[in-house]
Amino acid sequence: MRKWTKTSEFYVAIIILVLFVAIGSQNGAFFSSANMFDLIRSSIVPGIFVICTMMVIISGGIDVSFPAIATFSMFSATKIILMLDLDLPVFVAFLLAGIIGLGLGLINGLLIAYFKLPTLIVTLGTSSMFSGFLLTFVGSRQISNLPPALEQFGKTPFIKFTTDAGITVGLPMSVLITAAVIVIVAIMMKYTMIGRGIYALGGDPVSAERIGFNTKFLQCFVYGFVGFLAGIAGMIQTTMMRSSNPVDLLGTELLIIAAVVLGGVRITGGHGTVIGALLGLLLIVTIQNSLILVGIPSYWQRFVIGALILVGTGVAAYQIKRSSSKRSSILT
Amino acid sequence: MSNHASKRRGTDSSYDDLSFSIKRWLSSDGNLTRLFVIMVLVFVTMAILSPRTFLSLDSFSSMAFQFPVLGILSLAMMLSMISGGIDLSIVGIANLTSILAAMVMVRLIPEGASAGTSLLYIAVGIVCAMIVGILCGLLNGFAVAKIGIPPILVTLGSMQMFMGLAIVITKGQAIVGLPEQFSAIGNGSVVGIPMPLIIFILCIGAAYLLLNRRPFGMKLQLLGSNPTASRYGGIRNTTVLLKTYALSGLLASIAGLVMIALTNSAKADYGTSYILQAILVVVLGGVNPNGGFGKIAGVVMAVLTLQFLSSGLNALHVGNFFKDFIWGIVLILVMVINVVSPRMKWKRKPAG
Amino acid sequence: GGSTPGNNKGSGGTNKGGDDGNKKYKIATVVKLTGVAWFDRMEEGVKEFGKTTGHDTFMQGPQKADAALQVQIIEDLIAQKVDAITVVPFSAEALEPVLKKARDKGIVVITHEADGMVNTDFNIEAFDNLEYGAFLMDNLAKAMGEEGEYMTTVGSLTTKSHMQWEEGAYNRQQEKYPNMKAVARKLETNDDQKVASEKLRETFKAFPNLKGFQGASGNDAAGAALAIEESGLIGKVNVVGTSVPSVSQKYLESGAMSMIGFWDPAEAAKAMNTIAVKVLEGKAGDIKEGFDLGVPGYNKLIVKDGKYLYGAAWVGVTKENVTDYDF
Amino acid sequence: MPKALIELNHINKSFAGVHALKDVSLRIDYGEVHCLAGENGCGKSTLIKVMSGVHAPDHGEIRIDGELRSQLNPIEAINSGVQVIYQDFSIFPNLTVAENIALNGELAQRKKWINWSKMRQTAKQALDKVGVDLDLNAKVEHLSVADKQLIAISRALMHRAKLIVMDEPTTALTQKEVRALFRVIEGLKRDGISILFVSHKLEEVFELSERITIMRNGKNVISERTDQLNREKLVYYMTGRQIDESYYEVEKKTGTPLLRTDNLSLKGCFEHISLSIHPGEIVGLTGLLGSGRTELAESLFGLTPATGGLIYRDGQAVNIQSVQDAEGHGIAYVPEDRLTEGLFLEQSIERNMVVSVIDGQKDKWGMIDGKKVKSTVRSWIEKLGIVAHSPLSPVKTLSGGNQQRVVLARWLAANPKVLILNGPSVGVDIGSKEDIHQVIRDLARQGLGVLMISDDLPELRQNCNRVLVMKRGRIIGESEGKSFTQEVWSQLHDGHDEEAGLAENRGSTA
Ligand SMILES: Nc1ncnc2c1ncn2[C@@H]1O[C@H](COP(=O)(O)OP(=O)(O)OP(=O)(O)O)[C@@H](O)[C@H]1O
Ligand SMILES: Nc1ncnc2c1ncn2[C@@H]1O[C@H](COP(=O)(O)OP(=O)(O)OP(=O)(O)O)[C@@H](O)[C@H]1O
Ligand SMILES: [Mg+2]
Ligand SMILES: [Mg+2]
Repeated sequence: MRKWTKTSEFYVAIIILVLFVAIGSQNGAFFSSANMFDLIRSSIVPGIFVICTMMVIISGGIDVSFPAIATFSMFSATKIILMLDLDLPVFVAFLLAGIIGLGLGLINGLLIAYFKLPTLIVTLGTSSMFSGFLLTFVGSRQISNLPPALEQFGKTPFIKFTTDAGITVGLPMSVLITAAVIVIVAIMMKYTMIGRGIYALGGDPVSAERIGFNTKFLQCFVYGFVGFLAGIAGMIQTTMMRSSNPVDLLGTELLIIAAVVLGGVRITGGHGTVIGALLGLLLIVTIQNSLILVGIPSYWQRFVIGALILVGTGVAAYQIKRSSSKRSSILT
Repeated sequence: MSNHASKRRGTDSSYDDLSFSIKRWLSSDGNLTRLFVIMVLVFVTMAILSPRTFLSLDSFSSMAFQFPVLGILSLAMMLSMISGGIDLSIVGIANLTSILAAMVMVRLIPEGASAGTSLLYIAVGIVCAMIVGILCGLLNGFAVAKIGIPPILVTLGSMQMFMGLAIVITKGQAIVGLPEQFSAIGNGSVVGIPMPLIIFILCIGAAYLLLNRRPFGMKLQLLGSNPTASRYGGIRNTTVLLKTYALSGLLASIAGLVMIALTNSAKADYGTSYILQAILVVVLGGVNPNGGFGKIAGVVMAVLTLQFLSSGLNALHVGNFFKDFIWGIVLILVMVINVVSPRMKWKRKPAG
Repeated sequence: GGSTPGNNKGSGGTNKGGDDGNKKYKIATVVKLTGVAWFDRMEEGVKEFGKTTGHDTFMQGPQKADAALQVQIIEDLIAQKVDAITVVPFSAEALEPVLKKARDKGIVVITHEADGMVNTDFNIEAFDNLEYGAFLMDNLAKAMGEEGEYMTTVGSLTTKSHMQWEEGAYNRQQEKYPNMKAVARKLETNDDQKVASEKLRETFKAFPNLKGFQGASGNDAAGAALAIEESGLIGKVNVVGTSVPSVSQKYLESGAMSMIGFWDPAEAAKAMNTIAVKVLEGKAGDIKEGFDLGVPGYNKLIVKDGKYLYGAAWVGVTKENVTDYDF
Repeated sequence: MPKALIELNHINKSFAGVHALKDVSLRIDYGEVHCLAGENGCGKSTLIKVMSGVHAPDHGEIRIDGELRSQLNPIEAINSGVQVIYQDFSIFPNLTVAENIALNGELAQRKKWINWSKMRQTAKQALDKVGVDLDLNAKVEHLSVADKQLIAISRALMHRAKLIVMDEPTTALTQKEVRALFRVIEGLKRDGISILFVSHKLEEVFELSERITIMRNGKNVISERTDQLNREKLVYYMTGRQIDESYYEVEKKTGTPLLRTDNLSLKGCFEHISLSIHPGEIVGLTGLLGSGRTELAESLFGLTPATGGLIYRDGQAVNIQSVQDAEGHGIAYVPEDRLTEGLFLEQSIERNMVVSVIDGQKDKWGMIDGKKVKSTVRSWIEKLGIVAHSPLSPVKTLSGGNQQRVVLARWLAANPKVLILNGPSVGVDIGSKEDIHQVIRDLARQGLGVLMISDDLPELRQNCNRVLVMKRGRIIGESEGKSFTQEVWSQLHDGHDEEAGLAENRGSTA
C-alpha cells in the first residue's frame, strides 16, 4: 500500500491540507460551515469544466473552447426560451443548452477525428468562431430577466440553514447536477469500455485503432460529450448568476487546465483521475477564495496567487520526481 | 561491404547543394507554401473588398506599427513551444520589465537632464528591462527544467506573479511621460520604415540565426522532439531549457519596450490579449505544439495574415466579434487545407 | 498643458469645414470593449446621432479589454482617414501617442472618461470622477446610517476611473463620515459578477460586521446584491455602485441593492459626437463655460484648462425611479 | 489444393511515394508454423498490417477461410481469428498490465462495461501461459522492454485465435523468455493454431518454422518448406549475397586498460563491479533482465552516476557525473531502446547523426557549418552503408537496421575511445547485422575498446574476446568469447547459486 503515496493526487491532497491549516490558523472563519459551503459553491461551474478538461486531456487532446461553448449554449438557449415565451420546465432549458453544446462540441470532434488536426489549434479556432458568432449574430446584451422557471431554479436551494451569525448558508440545486456529472464520469472512465477507450486513445492512438477501438467515434464522443457538459455548466452559471451574459466565462480556460494538470492529469494524455482533477480545482479555488480571509492586501493578491500556484505545483512535481527516481533494489 | 553500400546508395543528389533556392525552400515544406498562398489570398481578398482604404500607403504604415509587438511575442512563444512547452508569461514579463524601464527613465532621471544624460538613462532602462526579462525567463526555465513542473503550470503561475508584481510596483497606475527620444522608437521611422518594424526584423534575424544556424537551435529542436533521446545523445537538457526560457523572456522584454514606446506609457495590463493571439499565430505558423518543429518564416507569415485580416475587416467596419468569427474560420480552413491537399496530391500521382 | 482648443483644432477643422456648413463627416467612436450592455447602449447613441444629423457615425471596439487592441483599432481608423475619432480609452495614457498621430494627420479627437488627456481636442466627462465617487458614498452612508464597516471593489486595479471613484468615495467618507470604516478596499473583481459575489461572501466572513459595499465596475453591485440576497443579508449589508437599470432593477426592488449610479452612455456618445462636429465645423470657439450641447445632462458645461469639459450627467437610481429607464 | 486459413493474393500497397508491397502473395495453411523472412524494410510488417486490417491494400485480395474479405478492419480481423503481436508491441503505457492483456478481448466481444476482476483473471491466465509473473496492477510504462513484449505476446495468446502473427516477438527477450515462448508455440501448434513468425534470428527461424516465405524489396522471392532450405540459401535469398560466420580474432591484450572499474556500485542496482577493457578488445556482457547490466552501462555513461567505486580511463581515475563528463573521457553509449532513447523519430537523419558532435561543427562565427555537417553525414552514411532516400528525410522512415546504424554513426562520429553497445543488432536483419559487426570489429582493430551488451549468444560468440555474465547486480562469471555457448551460459548463470530456480522478481526494475 505504499503505492498511492507515489501519486500526484496524494501530494496535492497534502498541499491542500497544509494550506487549510495555514489559512485556518490565520483566520478561524476559514473552517466555518459558511466558508466550506462557499468553496463548494465556487466550484459548481468550474467543477464541470474540470471534468470536461480532464476527459479531453486524458484522451490525448486539449480543449480551450469549452468556455465559448458554455457561453454560446447558455445564452442562445436562454434567448430561444424567452422567444418561445412558454413556461417550459427547467430541464428543457438544460437539455436545450446541452444539445447546443453537443452540436458545437461535435464540430470540434469531427474536425479532430476526420482531419486529424491538432486539438489545440482546432479548439482555439472554434472558440474564436463560436464566441464571434454568438456576439455578432445572436446578441451581445446581457439578459437580466430570465425565464421564470430558470429564475426559480436559481433561487431554490438544495441545502439551506442559518448560522448563529444570522447568515443564510446554502447551496443551489445545481450542485446536484455537478455531483451527478462527477459520479457519472468517474464511473464511465473506470468501468465502461468508452472510458477505458479514452485512456487507451490518450496512451497510444495508433495501438488503440489496432486493437479495435473506433478512435474516430471515441474522439467525437469526447468532444461532443464535453460540449454537452459545457452547455449544462453554462446553464448552471446562468441560473446561479440569475442572468445570462454572453461574455461570461470566457478566459477561464487556462486556469481550469492548470487545475487539472495540477491534479496529476498528464498534459501528454492517458493519465489522470477524477479525484485528482477535483483536488487540483479545490487547491486553486481555495487559494482564490481565501486571500481576504488571510488579510492579503488587494494589490498583492494576484502576486500571491501566482506564487502559490508555483509553490504548490513545485512541491508536487518535486516529490513525484523524487519518488519515481527511487528504484527498488534488485540486489539481494 | 563497400560494394554492398554502393549498390544500395540512392541518396538524393540535391543534398549537397548548399546554395539557397526559394523554390526548394518553399517546396521543402508544403505547409509553408500553403500558408504563403493563404496569406496572399487574404491580402487580395481584403484589397478587393476595400481597395481604397486597405491598399493605401497609410494603411500599410498603420499595419507596420501594429504587428511587430505581436510578432516579437510570437517569436518568444515559438521558442518555448519548440521545446515542447509553452510560455504564458510573456506578456507578464513584457509589462513587468517595461515598467521597470519606464521607472528608470521617468522616476530616476534628474530634472532638466540634458539630451545626453537622458539618452544614458534610456539606455540604462532598456538594459535593465532586458536583464530582468532574462531573469524572469530563467525563473521559468528553472521551474520547468530543474523542478520538473509542467511548463503550462509554471508560466501560468509566473504570469500571475509578474503581473501581480507589476501591480504592486505601480499600484495599478500607468507610468507616463517617457522621454521623447524613447518614444521615437515606437513612433518614428528610419528611411520610411517604422522603428517597431525594424526591431521586429532584427529579432527575426537573430532568431533565425539562433534557431537554424547555431548548435543551440538544433539542440532545442531535438530536445523538443524527444527529451529522453536528447539526454542520451549528450545534450544538456537543463541548459537548453534554461536558455530557451531566458531567450523567451528577453524577447518578451523587447516586445514590452516596443509596446511602451508605442503607447508612451507603461502599465501592468497592457497587451493581455496578446497571449492567446501569440499561441494562435505560432500554431498557425506551423509550429508543432508538441515540440520539435517550427519555422520562423511560418510564424512571420501567420502574423502578417492576421494583420491583413484584422486591418481589412476594420476597414469594412465589421464588428470585432465578427472578426473573431472570421479569424476562427480562417485558422481552421488553413489547417484543413494543410491536411487535405497533400492527400489529394497522392491520389493524383501515386508512388511518385 | 497650455494648449487651448482654439489653436489646436487646426488643420482638419478648417480645411474641411470651410466649404460647406452642411458637409457630412465620417466620425468613428472607439470604446473600451464591445458586447457589454454599457457600450451597446453607447452604440445606440452613436447610431441615433448619425440618423438625426446625417453624419456617417459608427462604433468600434475591441472584443477584449486591452489597451493594445484599442491602439490598433485607432491605427486602422487613421489609415481609413476618418474625420473625427471619439474615444473612450481603456487606458488613457496608452492612447496618447496614437491620438497624437491622429491629430497630426488632421483628425479631430474627442475623448470621454479620460480626464487630463493631452492629445485631444476636447475631453468630456459626464462628471468629475472624484465627485461621482463621493456622490455614491453619500448614498452608501445614508443607507448605512453613517456608521459601520464597508468594502469597496474595482474592476481592475489598472482601471483609472474605477480607482478615482473609489478614491473619491473614500475621501468623502474620511471627511464626512468618521464612524464608517473601510475594512477592505479596491478588491479586484475582473468585471465579473461571480467574482464580485465571491468577494462579498469572503469579506463578510472575515468581517462579520460588514454593513456596506460600494462597487465600481458595472458588474460589481449586481454580483454583491446576488450574494446578499442568497445569504439572507438584505437590510444588513447595503450595496451601492455603478450599474445599469436593466441589470439591477430586480435587486433594487428586492432591497438587496440600495442605489445605483450611472450616466447614460448614449447621451455621452451624443455629446462627444456633437463636440466633434462643432470642431469639424470650425466652431470650437463656442465651447465655453456654461455652453449647452443640447444633450440632456450636458446643458451647462464646466470647462477647465480650456479643453476639459464636465457635464452633470450622473443619475442616481433607486427602487422608486428605476422603471424610468429602459436600458 | 485444400483451403488455406488465410490467403493473400497479388497485394499491392503504396505509401506516399513508397511502393511497399509489389504483387505479394502469401498463403498460410491450418496449423502451420510459417516464417516470413527478409531484410529490413522489405515489406514484412506492411504485409502483416494488411492481413490484420490496419492497412487497406491498394490492389489484391484477402481470403480468410476461403472467404473474400474486401473491407477488413482490425476488429473484424480479430473476430476472424487473426491475432497480431506487432513489431512495436502496440500496447498502452498508461494502462495496467491486466488491461493491456485483457482489454481487446473484451472489446472484441463488444462488451460495454468493464469487469476488473474478470480482466485480471484473464490476464493472469495469459501470463501463466508464457510463464511470467508480473504485477497485474502495475502500469506498463514502468516495465522493461522485455516485459512489454511479453505482455504483447500474452495478449495475443489469450484469444481463441486461428492465426497468431508474431512480428519479431523475441527482439527484447533474453534466453529464458525465448525458451518459454517457444514452448508456448509448440503448444499452440499442437492445438492446431497457425503461426506466422517474423524474425531476423536465423536459429529461431530454423528451429520453429515448417515453411518460410522470403521477401525482398516488397516482392515475394520464394516460399519453401524449411527442410528444403539451409542457412546459406536462406541468407542468399534474403540478401542476395553470401555471409559466412566469422569470428573476431585478436591477440591477448595487456597493458593499461582503456577503461577499468574498481568495485563500482550503484545503490540498489549493482555492486562490486570490477572490469577492464583494453584497446582493441570487444568485451561481451550478458545476463538476464534485471541483472543490472543496463544500469551499469548507464553509470559508465554518466546517466545515473555510480554511488561507489572508481572508474579509470587510461589508468587515470575519473569522475563521471554526467553524459558530458563521459563524452569528455571518450565514452560513447548506444542505448538499448532505439525508439525512445536513441532516436528523434520525426527529425531528419542528418540531425540524428550529428547531435552528439554538433558543437564541433561550427564555423568561425560560431554558426553551424553546413558543409562540415554534410560531409560528416555523408561520410558516415557511406561508411555504414545506410540506405536512405535523403539525409533530410525523417529518421522514422528508415527501417530498423538503418535506424540502428544512424545511432551508431552518431557516436562513432564523436570519435570515442570506449564504445558501449546495448543490444547493437536488436531487430536488425542478418545482412545489416553482419555489416554492423564488421564496422565494430574494424574500429576495435584500430584501438577502440568495446563493451557489447547482448542476449544474442551467436553475436557474443562471434565478436567478443571475453564475455562477462551478470546476475543480481554482480558479475558472476567470465568466459572466453569463442567458447561461449548455450551450455556455458547456463552453467555460469545457474551454477552461481542454488536459488536459481526462483522466479526473477521483475516489474519493479524498469
Ligand atoms: N506508414 C507508412 N508510411 C509510409 N511508408 C511506409 C509506412 N509503412 C511502411 N512504409 C514503407 O513500406 C516499406 C516496407 O515497410 P515494412 O514496414 O512493411 O517493412 P518490413 O519488411 O516490415 O520491415 P521490417 O522487416 O524491418 O519490419 C518501407 O520501405 C516503407 O517506406
Ligand atoms: N512512417 C513511415 N514513413 C515512411 N516509411 C516508413 C515509415 N515507417 C516505416 N517505414 C518504412 O518501412 C520499412 C520497414 O520499417 P520497419 O521498421 O518495419 O522495418 P523492419 O524490417 O521491421 O526492420 P527491423 O527488422 O530492423 O525491425 C522501412 O524501410 C521504412 O523506410
Ligand atoms: Mg517490420
Ligand atoms: Mg522489423
